[in-house]
Amino acid sequence: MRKLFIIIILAAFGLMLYPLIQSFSGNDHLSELATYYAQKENIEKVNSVNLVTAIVVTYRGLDTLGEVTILFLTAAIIAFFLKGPSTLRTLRPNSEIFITAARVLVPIMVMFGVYIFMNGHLSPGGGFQGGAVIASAVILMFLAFPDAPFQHKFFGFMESISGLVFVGLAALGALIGSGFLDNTILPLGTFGKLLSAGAIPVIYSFVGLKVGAELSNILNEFKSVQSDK
Amino acid sequence: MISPIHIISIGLGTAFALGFLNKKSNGLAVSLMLVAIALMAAVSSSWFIKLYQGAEAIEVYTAGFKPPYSINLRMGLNEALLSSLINLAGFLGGLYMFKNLKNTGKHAIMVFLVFVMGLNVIILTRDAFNLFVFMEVVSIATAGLIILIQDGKSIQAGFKYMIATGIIAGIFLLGIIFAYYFSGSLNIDDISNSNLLAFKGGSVAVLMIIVSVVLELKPFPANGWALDVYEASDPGIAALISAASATAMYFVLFKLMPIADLQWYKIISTAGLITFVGSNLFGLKQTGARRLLGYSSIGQLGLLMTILGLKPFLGDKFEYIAITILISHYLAKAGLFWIAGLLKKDKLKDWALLRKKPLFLVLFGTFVFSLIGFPPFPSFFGKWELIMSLSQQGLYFTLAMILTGSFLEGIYLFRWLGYAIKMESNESWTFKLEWNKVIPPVLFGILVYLAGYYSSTFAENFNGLYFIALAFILIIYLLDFLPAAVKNILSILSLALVSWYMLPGLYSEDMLRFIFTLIFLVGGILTFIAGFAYKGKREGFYPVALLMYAGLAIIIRASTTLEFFFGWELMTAGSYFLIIRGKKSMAHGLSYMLFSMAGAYAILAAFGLSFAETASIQLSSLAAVGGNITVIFSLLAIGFMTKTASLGLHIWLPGAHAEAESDVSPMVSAILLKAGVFGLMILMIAMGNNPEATRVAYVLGWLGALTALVGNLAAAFQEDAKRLLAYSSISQLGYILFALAMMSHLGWMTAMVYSINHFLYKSILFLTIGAVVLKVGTHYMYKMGGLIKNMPLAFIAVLIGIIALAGVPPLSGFAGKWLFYNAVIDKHWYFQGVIVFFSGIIAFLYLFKLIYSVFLGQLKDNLRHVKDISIWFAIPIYILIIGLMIFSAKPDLVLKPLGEMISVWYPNAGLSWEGGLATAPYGYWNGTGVMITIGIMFMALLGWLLLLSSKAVKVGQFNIVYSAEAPQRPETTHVSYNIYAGYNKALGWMVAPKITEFWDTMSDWAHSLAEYGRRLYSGNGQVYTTYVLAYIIAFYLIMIF
Amino acid sequence: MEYVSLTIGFIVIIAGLWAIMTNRNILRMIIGFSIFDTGLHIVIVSLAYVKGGTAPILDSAVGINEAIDKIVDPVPQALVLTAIVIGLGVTALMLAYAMKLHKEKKSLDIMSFRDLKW
Amino acid sequence: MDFDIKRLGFTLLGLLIVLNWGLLMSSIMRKLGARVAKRYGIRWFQPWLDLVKNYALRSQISHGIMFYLGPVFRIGGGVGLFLFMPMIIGSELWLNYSFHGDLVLLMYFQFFGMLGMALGSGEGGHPYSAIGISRGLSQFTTIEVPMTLAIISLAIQYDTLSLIDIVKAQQGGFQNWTMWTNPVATIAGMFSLLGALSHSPFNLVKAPNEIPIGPPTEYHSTFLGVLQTNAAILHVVEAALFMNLFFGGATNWFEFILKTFFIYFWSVFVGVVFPRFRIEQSVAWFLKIPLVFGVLAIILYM
Amino acid sequence: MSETKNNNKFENPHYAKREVTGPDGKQFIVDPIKDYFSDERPKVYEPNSIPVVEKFLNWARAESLWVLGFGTGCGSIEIPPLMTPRFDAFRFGIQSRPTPRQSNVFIISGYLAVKTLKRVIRSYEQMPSPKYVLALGSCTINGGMYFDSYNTINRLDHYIPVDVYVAGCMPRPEALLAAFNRLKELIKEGKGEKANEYAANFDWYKENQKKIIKDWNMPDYNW
Repeated sequence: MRKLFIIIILAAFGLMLYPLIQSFSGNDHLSELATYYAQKENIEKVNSVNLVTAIVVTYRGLDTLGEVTILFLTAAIIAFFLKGPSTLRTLRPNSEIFITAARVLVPIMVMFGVYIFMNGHLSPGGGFQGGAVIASAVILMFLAFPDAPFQHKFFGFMESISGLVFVGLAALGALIGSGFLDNTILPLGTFGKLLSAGAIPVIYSFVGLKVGAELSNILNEFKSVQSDK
Repeated sequence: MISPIHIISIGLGTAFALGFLNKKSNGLAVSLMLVAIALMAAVSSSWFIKLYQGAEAIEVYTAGFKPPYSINLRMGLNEALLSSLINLAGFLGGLYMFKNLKNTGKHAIMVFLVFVMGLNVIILTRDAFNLFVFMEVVSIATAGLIILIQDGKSIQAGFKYMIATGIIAGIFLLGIIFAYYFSGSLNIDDISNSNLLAFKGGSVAVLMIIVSVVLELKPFPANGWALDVYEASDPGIAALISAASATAMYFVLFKLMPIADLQWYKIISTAGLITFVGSNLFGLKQTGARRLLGYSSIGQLGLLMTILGLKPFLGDKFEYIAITILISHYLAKAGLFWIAGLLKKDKLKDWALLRKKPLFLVLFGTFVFSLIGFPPFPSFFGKWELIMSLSQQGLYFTLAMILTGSFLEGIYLFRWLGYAIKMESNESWTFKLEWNKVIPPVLFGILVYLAGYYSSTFAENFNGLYFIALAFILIIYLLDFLPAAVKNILSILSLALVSWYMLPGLYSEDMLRFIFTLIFLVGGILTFIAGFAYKGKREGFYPVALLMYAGLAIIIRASTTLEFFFGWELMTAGSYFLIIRGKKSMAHGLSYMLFSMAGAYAILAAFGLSFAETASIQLSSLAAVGGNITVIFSLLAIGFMTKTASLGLHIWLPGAHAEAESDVSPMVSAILLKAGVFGLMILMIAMGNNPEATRVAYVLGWLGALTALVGNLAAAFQEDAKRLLAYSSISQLGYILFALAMMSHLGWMTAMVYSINHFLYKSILFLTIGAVVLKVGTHYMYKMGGLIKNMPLAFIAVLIGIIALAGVPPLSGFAGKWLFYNAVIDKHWYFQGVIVFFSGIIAFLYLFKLIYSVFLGQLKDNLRHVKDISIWFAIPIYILIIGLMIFSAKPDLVLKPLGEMISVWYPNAGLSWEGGLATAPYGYWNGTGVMITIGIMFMALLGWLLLLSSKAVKVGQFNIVYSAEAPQRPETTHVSYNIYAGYNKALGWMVAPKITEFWDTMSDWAHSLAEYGRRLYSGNGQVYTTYVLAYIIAFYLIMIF
Repeated sequence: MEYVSLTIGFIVIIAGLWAIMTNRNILRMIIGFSIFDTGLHIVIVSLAYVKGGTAPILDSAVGINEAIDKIVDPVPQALVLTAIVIGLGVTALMLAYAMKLHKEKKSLDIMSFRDLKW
Repeated sequence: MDFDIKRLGFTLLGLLIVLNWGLLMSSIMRKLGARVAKRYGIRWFQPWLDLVKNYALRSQISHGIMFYLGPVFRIGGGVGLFLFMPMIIGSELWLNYSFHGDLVLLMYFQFFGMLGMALGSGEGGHPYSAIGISRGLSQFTTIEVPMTLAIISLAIQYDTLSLIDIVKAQQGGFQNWTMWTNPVATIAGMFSLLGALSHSPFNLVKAPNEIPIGPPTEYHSTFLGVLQTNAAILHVVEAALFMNLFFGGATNWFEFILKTFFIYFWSVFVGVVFPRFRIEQSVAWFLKIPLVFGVLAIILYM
Repeated sequence: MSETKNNNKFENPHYAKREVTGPDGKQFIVDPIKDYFSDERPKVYEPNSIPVVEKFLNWARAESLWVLGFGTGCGSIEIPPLMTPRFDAFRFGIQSRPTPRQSNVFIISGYLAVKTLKRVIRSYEQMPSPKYVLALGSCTINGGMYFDSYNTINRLDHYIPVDVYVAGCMPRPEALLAAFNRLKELIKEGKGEKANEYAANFDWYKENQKKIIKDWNMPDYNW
């Protein structure tokens, strides 16, 4: 009975979505907004090769700030939410192959993550992606070395400092630039080079660090709900 | 000026920086958070001040690009106001939860800070996607704050909240992205400019955006999750969610509404109405404070939603209405949640504990009254404007539903207030007060008064002087620690001062108002004199009594319907508190309040309708009403008749008057009821002799007659002396209603004479009986008896009172009867007249019972040594008796000016005077002559009897012939209980409590409806998601049809 | 092509909702949410597609001057990035909730958590 | 008000006549009753003897001030009613003090004595008194309803509430009496009279065999004398009221005596024939048949 | 009185002293006999000082004898016929009254049990003065056939003063009428002053009364 009701509701929901498909006609050209972003003179104002990054960090930088905040919030909430005595569990010892592979892979993954966020304005990727890769390195660590100590303070510090730098740079834009999150507070550099696009790579790097730290923290909190001892 | 964008930098920067702190410095962390929020508040409020002084709204562009290319924030007057409010709530909320946050640690502090910051951005941002992001920020922060107390219930509530808002957010995102697709921009202004509604897909996108914001406002019935959140989260958090989040979300809806069209406004207003009525209905069955507050919050949001939906109809009034009601809700709800947190008791009935901290009881009352829209709170003025505008637009259904919803809300809130004031509480447990938890509610309590005053300055033709009276009452309240006598003197002086200012002017200008002022204020002074009999502090009595008198004075002074209504509501509030002071008057106070509220709403609606027709709120403009005259006058009559307790609307009165304190009973009976009479007179003057109005008056006439009959019959069967007098009041007011409804010179004359007389003798009787009750400690007449020997003063007072009341010549009551006959025959209302006459004779039954059972018959064992009534009661009683005697001996002193006054409206068929001899169209009467004749005769006969039997032996109470036996006990010899059994057998069916049963049934139905309805909220989070989705579908269906 | 992806996006959304509303197991509900989010993301990306367009990254394939004609809409791509992260955050928090709820009643059935009602 | 010694003199004389006529009338009525029972009955002067004896009794007790005042109120009611009642039409002086008030005053002044008596006997503290009073008041409420209807009907008919004017309008032959011009109202009024004089079947108030003897149980000697005096006056005055209302009033004392006798006789006549009603029965009865006549009286003249 | 009789088994508990609490919380003693009854003693009332007036009043008293309708014994069956057409006592100004307050004549109709005596005394004392007693039948004179009964009295005039005795067992109504006539004569002669006699010899009567009535339980004089 309930399921029938749900089916009816979902069917109605589907019907509701139908006009959206009906009115959808595909795009032959960019929208007005995108056209603006893709215009040469405007690209040069930001000087970022990756237009998505330009949008994410500059044009819609406030969204990104919110996004970072959400991760930050999640980490904070989980931190105090999952606090408390951990329950015991027993683990099989990890296989030698796994441990060895992790030893090899973790530094590479971290480096790869750093690469991704540092080149966010040049190639696909950016702070979030890089941060996620770093966090996957951390999770690999957790799996391979369950007993290894987690550097709480370090990650917390990283998180805070990168957040502060982000906000600081953003506020700096409002103070000395033409607006909050203005990337022109740093020299725009040469189009297509690593040190270009003004503050974008800096901001994105710190976003990457922050995301990496936050995700690691979250993972750690989940992990520490159970312990081996 | 600091750019508003720095609200974000301050908030986030501090939040991020808090991560540096270690565990030990949690206190520092909270302080930092408070500093940050204070800074945010400083920024927003400085903008508010600047903008209020007339500066232009500013736009903040991020990244240095103009919108829509980048995200822009707007700081306008509204934004500045709302973000200031949010920051204020955030600051005080943070302060309130200081310890809580400190114990949970820096992470919680961060979350709290980000929550406040996120709300600010929600207010400021003009970008749809940014809005989405920060709504998510806020909703995640909320999910985090809910579990701050970490008990099972809050975790469940949080999870339900997450899944519901998860789906809502998804739909919102879908709407935004399609809006972007169709309009090519994410800026809200651009989206509203591109005509999305022109095609189906666009409409669906708009639907998705609007409906998800609506869902964030917790519309009925897709709001089960929200209720759980209110119930389970920490009260401090619930306060923020209710005050700050709701404010922000409301503004979001306001911001987004331009993308929709008129049809959407209508849908929103309907959704709001359903929410308002539905959730207030379900609130009826709640027993837990916080869940109740949840229902109330949701109801208020529904009301706000309705107002938003009515924006196209309200025109430029919209902002005033919305802001006043929003602010009332904001202050009151936050305050209530905070108090709930202080008390730590969730059961409504446990709130009696609050009595131990009178300050909080006052705050609680303040918040409740401000929620319901009583003066002087902002929502009063908001609701007033709302009703005026609605009726101007002809939106009668909406008007009716809004009043219904408010009424339902009133039921549970006042019941709750009643519990707090009166419920038995035998717990020794008291609650601790910490300064940080006291400041926020106190501050909000003060703010709500200030906001009320400020709102009033916007109201047209509203005399701000009235607030001086309120300020004086406040001072009296602050002096509550003084002994009662001092406060009594102050109160008397204040009334005397007001009388001194009001009376002389009125005497020459307006006799009608003069007389009522005399009754209200001089009566007030006299009843206050009786207050000297009370020892101790009498906490809380004087402010509320003065509040009632202030209301009465304002009613007299009022020249506009707004002022009148203002005074009316003040009086209602004051008298409510007076009534509920009685020992067992919790239920009676509630029913009084409910009838009064319903009556007030009827009056409000009528004023609205009249305003719609005449476009004027002058009281005199009522006379110009033409079209809806029957409806308007009926509504007004019903409204006023709730105060005069006419048949059907009377059930509150007996209990309320009977259980009230001894000097309160005359206040509420002899004085307060006259307010209804005054209202009726204003109404009738306005009605004139319009044929439509005459029809209403005809019905009123019958109603008055039946009220008189039933009231008197019921009084005859009472065993409780004060209840008897209360029923007597009902019937006396029935006479007055009848006489007024005659709408003729003599009829009005009768009504005025009755009003004056009723004031005199009912004051005398209630004061005396009250004083006697104080002495003998029971209300029940059969437990008294034979008190004449102990209380001669009281006996004489009652004797004179009942002779006057019965209308036996030569006392003044006869004046009313005589006029009444002439008026009835003149008006040709014979049958009604006979009913009234019949009831007049029935009065003898209860009057005899009153005086006999109390003062005559057998004196009881335990009352052998009682003393006469307190001198402080005797003074006003005998002053009144002197007044009564003067009126009796020289009725022309009063009747002549009355006749002149009434000639203004009804010039014909008055009395003609020849010395003391009055000649009416049918009869003649010389009050003075009768008095003298009877006086001489009586003295002669008394002398004769004295001559014959002066040597009679005084005997004891058992020296009676008792069939050759002697009585054994006074209790078994005193015939009093159910003394009119035979009469009851014959006519008792007329007073079977059918009307009470009727209202009880109504109440049962409402509660059963609420009981069954609220099962909708099954507690299953999954089901709630179904509701959410179904709600969206319902919107869609409404949209396409 | 874009129709297909849009429709698939919608279907995934509905599938996600179905999962949320019919599975009483909380973990399955959370998975439902992920599916629902994924559907949203697919829809967003489908809307960004411009016929014959390529990624909005200016490199040798797409010059700075011809960007307007050759790239797909970068805005939804930026938005979807944000949406994904938000989804991640919500999912993480929900999982934390799930753990706590399980700890409380040793059950993951949503029907066991009905202490608050009416 | 100017003091008028002549008027006072005539009024007192009138009072004396009324008192003696009242006593005589009661003895005649009792004698008639006795003759119906085939007894010789009391001597015609017995009421005077009883009165003198009661005044002459030596010992009195008093239950208190109100007990004392009760009879004063009671007789005040009777005498007052007399004072405000025009006795003999045609003579200015026999109109007593009726220029002070009209019919309404008379109707309400009836309560004066009742109330006083109720209070007085109430203070006596005797349960029977209270029971009697409760019955009396109960019955009285409904007795007055047909009476009021009749009076209103008359007021409509004669367009006045002044008793003098009503009587004057009936002058000029007995065909002008209200009895003929408004028979329905007369019937209603006469039903009401039955109750007002509280003879059987409406004598449950005193109910000698049940609650001996109702309100005056505790009254004796002088007090009882006063009450008896009042009863004599009151019966005549009540009858005079009905005479004035329905039977053309009186232009001289002979007419007065004749008419009041027959009016009083009506209630005695009914009383001899019918047994006693219980209180709820009498209350209900007055709200049935007399009420219908009263309503009819108004409808006919509306 | 009641203080000494506290242990009396005839004590009426309702007249025992009791402690009650007033509405103001104070406790006090209520002594019903003292508090609820007048303790005044009867008075001797002087006749009117003007003989003519007194004569006139006596005539009125004699011609208006109101009888208390209280049947104390079997003889009361003879009283109702008095009012029937056959005897028609109304002729003589005799009528029956239900309350002692309004009666002048007390007919003690036959044997008097001690229990009834108490009621008789009370009723007699409640009658206003001047009052008269007719004692009916031989039982009131010497106890009659109950002369040795344990609970009837033998001589009525030890307890209340008697104006006229009517002998016989039982006397017929005619005898009663004759007694009334005799009483009238006595009154007219100014000899109907037995009430004053009772007041004057009050102590003696009380002593007699209390000697025989064990459960006295009432004030000395019942006003």
